Amino acid sequence: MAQRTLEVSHLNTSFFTERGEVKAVQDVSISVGKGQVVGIVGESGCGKSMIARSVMGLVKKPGKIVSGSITLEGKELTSLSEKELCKVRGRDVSMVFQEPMTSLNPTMRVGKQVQEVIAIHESLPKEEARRRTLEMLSAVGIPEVEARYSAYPHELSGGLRQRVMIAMAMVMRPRLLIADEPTTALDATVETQIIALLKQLAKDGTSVLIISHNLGVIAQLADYVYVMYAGRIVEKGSVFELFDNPSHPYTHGLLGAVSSLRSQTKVLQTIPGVVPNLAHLPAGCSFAPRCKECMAKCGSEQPKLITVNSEHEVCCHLIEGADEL
Amino acid sequence: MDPSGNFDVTSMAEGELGLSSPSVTYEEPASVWHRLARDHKISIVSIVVILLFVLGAIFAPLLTPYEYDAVSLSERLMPPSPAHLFGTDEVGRDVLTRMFYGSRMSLLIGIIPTMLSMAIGTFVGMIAGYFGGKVDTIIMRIADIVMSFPSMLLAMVVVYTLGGGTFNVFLTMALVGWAGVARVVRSETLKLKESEYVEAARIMGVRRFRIIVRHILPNCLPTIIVLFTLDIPAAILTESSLSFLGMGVQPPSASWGLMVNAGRAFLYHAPWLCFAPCLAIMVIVLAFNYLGDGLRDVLDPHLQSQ
Amino acid sequence: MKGSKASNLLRRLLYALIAIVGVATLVFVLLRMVPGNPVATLLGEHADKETVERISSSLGLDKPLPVQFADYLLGALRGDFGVSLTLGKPVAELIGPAFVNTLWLALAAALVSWVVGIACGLAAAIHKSTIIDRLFMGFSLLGVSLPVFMVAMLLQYVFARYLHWLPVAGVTDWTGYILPAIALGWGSAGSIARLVRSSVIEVLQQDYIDTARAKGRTSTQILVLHALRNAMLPVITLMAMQFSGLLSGAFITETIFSINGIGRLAVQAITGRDIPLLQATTLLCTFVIVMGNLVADLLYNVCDPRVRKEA
Amino acid sequence: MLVAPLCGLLAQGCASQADRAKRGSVVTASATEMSTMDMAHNDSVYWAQLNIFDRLFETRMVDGQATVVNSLCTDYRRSEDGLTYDFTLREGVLFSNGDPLTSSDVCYSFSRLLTEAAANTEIPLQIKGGEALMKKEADRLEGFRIKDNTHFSIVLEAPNGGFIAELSSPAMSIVNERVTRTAKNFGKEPTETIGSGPYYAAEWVPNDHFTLRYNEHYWGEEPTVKEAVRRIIPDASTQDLMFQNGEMDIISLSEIDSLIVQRSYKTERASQIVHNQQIGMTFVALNETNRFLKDVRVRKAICMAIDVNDIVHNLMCDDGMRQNGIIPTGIWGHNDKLEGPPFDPDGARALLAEAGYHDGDVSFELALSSNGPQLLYETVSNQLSKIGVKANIKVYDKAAFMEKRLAGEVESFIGTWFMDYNDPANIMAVFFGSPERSKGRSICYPNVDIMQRVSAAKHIVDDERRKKEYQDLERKIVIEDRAWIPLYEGTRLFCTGDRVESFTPFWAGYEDFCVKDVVLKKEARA
Repeated sequence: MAQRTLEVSHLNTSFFTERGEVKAVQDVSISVGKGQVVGIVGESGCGKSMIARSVMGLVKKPGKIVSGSITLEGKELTSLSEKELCKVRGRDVSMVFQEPMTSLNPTMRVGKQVQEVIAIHESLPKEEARRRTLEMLSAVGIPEVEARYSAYPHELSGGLRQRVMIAMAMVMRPRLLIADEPTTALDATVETQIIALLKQLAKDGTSVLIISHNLGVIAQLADYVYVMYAGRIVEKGSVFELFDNPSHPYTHGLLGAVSSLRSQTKVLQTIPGVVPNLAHLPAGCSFAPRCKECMAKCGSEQPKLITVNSEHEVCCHLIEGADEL
Repeated sequence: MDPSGNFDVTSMAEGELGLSSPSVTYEEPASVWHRLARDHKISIVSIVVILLFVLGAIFAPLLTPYEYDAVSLSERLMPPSPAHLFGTDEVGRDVLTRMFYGSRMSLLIGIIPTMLSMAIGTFVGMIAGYFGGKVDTIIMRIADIVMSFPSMLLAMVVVYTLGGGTFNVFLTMALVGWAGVARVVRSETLKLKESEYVEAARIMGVRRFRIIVRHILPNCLPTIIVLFTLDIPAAILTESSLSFLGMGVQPPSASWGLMVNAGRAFLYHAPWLCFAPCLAIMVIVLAFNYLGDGLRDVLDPHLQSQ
Repeated sequence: MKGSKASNLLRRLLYALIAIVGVATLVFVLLRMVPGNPVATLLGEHADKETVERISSSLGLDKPLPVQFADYLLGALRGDFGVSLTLGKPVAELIGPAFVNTLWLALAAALVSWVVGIACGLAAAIHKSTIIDRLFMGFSLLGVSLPVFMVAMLLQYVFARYLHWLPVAGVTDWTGYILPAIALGWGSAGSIARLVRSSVIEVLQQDYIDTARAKGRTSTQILVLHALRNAMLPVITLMAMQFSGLLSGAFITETIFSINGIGRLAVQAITGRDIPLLQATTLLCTFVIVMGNLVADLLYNVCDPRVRKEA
Repeated sequence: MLVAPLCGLLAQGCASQADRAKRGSVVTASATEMSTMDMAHNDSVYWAQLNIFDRLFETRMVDGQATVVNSLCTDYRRSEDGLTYDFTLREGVLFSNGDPLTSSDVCYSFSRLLTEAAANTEIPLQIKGGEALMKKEADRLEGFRIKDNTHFSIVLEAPNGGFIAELSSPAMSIVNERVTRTAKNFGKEPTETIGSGPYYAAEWVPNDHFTLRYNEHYWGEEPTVKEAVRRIIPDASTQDLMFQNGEMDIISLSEIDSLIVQRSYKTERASQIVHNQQIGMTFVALNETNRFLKDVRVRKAICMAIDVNDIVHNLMCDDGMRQNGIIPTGIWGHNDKLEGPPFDPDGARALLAEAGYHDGDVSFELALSSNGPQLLYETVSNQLSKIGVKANIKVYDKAAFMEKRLAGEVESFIGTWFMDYNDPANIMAVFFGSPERSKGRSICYPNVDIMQRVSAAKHIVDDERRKKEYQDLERKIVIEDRAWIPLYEGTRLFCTGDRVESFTPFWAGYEDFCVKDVVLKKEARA
């Protein structure tokens, strides 16, 4: 296999609170190839964003990467010092956040905020940096860049702001772009535009890790999908395989919760119950309490990842059981 | 600086541990007390301290064998001893005894004028916010006038107009304090007025008075409670400053501010006179401030920085 | 846009004017409600009733109240506040130098409170929930909990009485401003520290701080380049308002340290029932506060682009 | 915390405060600023009058007895009928601006008090034609006759045995006629306020400090102090600290608690303490229009319930002297044979019972002016409570208190009267000279006959007869009518700093003193 852009293996990230350890990410392995778009999907609070933060080295204070490795083009990131990480962030790997409204500094002109990235990683003359900034801004489809350059964030629409965020992330041409719910806060038409822009970036050779709770977005963008539940990967597979042949009851549920044009049923299915408290996970499968097909074994034993086919793996006793039969 | 009214009312929201995605949601919403006990242990300590002071004030006569006004010239300025734990003052009265009695006055001064100004401020603020228009303009201009008058100076002028004495000090401090409350309550009311449920109540024909009392007031309560807790120490400090300038409570009533004022002439030669009341002021003000901070975090009212 | 901005400014100015005139009226009415003729105090033990009445009428204190009020307002417009009853000089001559003294004191105190307040607040915010945070915040809460006179007396005893480093009271050279500035600045340092801390902590939780980290900024750079400016917005407002507070609220500090400033003049005017002087000092203090609020508003507008454009 | 190192630096930079004192200069402080240097408009702060101006006579303390001595006047003669006085002025006296002193300056100074018609009109009003001048019916003082530059005579309306003593009152200071006539701001502008005293006003920053400098033209002996700065420090404890810190050379200890003075000053600086009897009387005034206080038995009971010895011994640490009459010790005419009632609470209770009052029946207001002696009030109120008399302390603002007192409406108060000149009239006539005066002091003494006699006593020219009459009246008022409850005469303590060799306070024990009576140590002189 050619060298992967991002290789996360057996990552464990936890929060250490007064009331004990909260395992936000458990034994997660992810791999993103060059130019590949990989999606992570799951309900909010399942630990998706923590993976992104772990990769960026941006896990906040009581949180910590406990074990596992993260390599970017073969370079181990978890062992880097904060200073070395700073050099990686923004240059080799960058990130687009969910909220374009609040992710830009309100008291700084947007052009400056983009240009800042260049200033951090390269010593370019100001004029040159400005020129590149303007180029990048128009590359992400912002009209009248000269005027926009000196605008403040609050003067821009949500879509434009997200474009600015993307420009900021892409201005150093990083190997990997992480997009954490990049379209959640946007309305549908803008969402389509942003998705198109991300697709274009991937086509141009940037690897993209996209995180969303929105299966629609994932289906449009991703080549390969990981499904996460309560800090674990419960199912993974290529986008077609997964959507056509979901094996995990949770993935079933997720798909059922999406109204699809293809769907024949009129009634939307929902997953009963809520994401469990990560501080007090059940002993067995964490989805067991909500699972319609729960068995005795599920409550006591943690299922292992089982290969369904070359493009599809799942983590469920049901599948195991099928094998045994 | 002028100690009164300078407590920044900025939200000290700390954000729960910064857990952005693995949120610890879907728990039973804990009661205010539970959350105080959990996240602000010092608030609980503060409550205990305040209660102790209140008990001391109520049961003052039982706690000490001395009269608070028993002059004994032969026992002037005696240093602390087993008979007089905090020594005696400049006319031979037991300092500890006067501390107990003084806490009555100081606590009353903290609470009564603050309650008055809260009541006036809330009423006026809700009226201004709810009715808007000319009523609002007039009320807020009056509040402006009161607020542009340096509070200490206004208090001094009013005390001098009305004359010293406990009742007048109460009145003065209420007159000085209402404007700030009115402003906050007004802006809160403005926000609530636009909310869906008030809109709904209005459409259903609920009378305005009822809307104010049943819908707006309860939602202003967290804000009012926090303001109240933070205004009490401010009032105690204002009284002590007034007393320091000789314009507060008048003798032979005892208040901590008055005791400090009398004792400051002896700070160097008989420090026990100042020490006890100063400590008391400091402790009670700290306790109320900590409690206020805790309540603010827990109740999370919408207080702006101004 | 420009028109609305100008009219907004005009409206604020009008409100400020209303507040000033309102205070002037309030003071006038309050002072006329007081029993007792100020002249009696002035003339002291030896004066009899007739003398008191004769002097009162020569000072115009027996004119009808509306006439006195008109005289006072017209005089104030011309900068003529009458003659001080207790100090015997035209009030304007007394207030000028006093205001200069107060201004110096306020500047020194502001310096103390800004430096100490911002430093403590920042340190506490950066080391949030550590012992440093608790220490500094306890310290600043003490700042807002200690009556100013306690701090002042403590400073006098330690630095003047025991160590003999600084004069106890009075200003003969700049060293005379050090202790009063600390005493006066202490309280507002506390509230500034608290606001800086909460503001910085809040800003550090904002998404754009994550963005900046994702760009590769180091923590220090983020603090200086992104967090501070945003965190200082509410602080600047507070500082502007507190400065006007320092300028008009140094009653106790000026009295204890015997600084001939506006605050002490006001206290003396009240105790001496010096109506002309009291009217002038209250008017001046009010003016300062109103202007302080105005400046705070304007500063906020200048510093925050969001407000700047909306106005 | 940031401050400590800064101060450390400072400490190296500046030496001890005492070492910075200027040679030949003394610094003193007071809580009260003068409103003016003009004697026609001020009578509470005498700092300017005592140092910038001279009078025809001065009162000095000689062997504990106030004595009138010559000053600008070197000789005088009184006519047989006691109406006409002939004066001779000292030769060669110059004002601080170099103008010579003449009889005309004296005439102008006295007339001016009347034409200004504000404070201190009482003494010149006795001069013939004084009333007319004050009412502007005449344009000159008829009774003042100038003979030549150094000789003049004064004719009184009625004889007054204490007239010469009265002329030594600070109010009767002599001003420079030429400068004062044309002055726009006499009394307020230092350059326009010219006297012949040992000092002239060099600088006045109201509310901050007032500087006196030596007058090179002064006729008397040259003092060692060439400059005196009087700073305004409102707070007594601040003054205490400043003195201890070497920032002041002379401090009046009267505002500092006597026990503190005893424990610190009297033990640590015993040799630097200067005692000075305050020639004045502290008394309790009871308003006889009050329904309880009009009964002489109640007044006597009150008198017996106040333990003056306890107050003098414990509250004042013996810096005072019990008084039993009206005319204080040290004043001509003082009667040391008067005896007060003994301290006898039981007897007082019995008296009250006899008057038909029981515990708590008698209740009145004890009015305290906002700057009054609070401890004394609390003590007296507490002592009275022990015989079941409720004297409720009510604090009034100074002006409100004054107005109420002048209207005769204060129920009771404790006051202190300081003497301006050495004659019983200065206290007897003030309180008991007429029904109006007595009412103005809120005593409301009803005995008109006695008051007429007090008023007339002043005109008895024969000193012995006058003294006897005053003492007679004093006995009637104090012992028989109990209309005046004497407490004590205080002692004012000053403490002098290390630079002062000796210091003599003003005879009457004012806080203000004559700077020329301060002698600096050799090393501190200019």
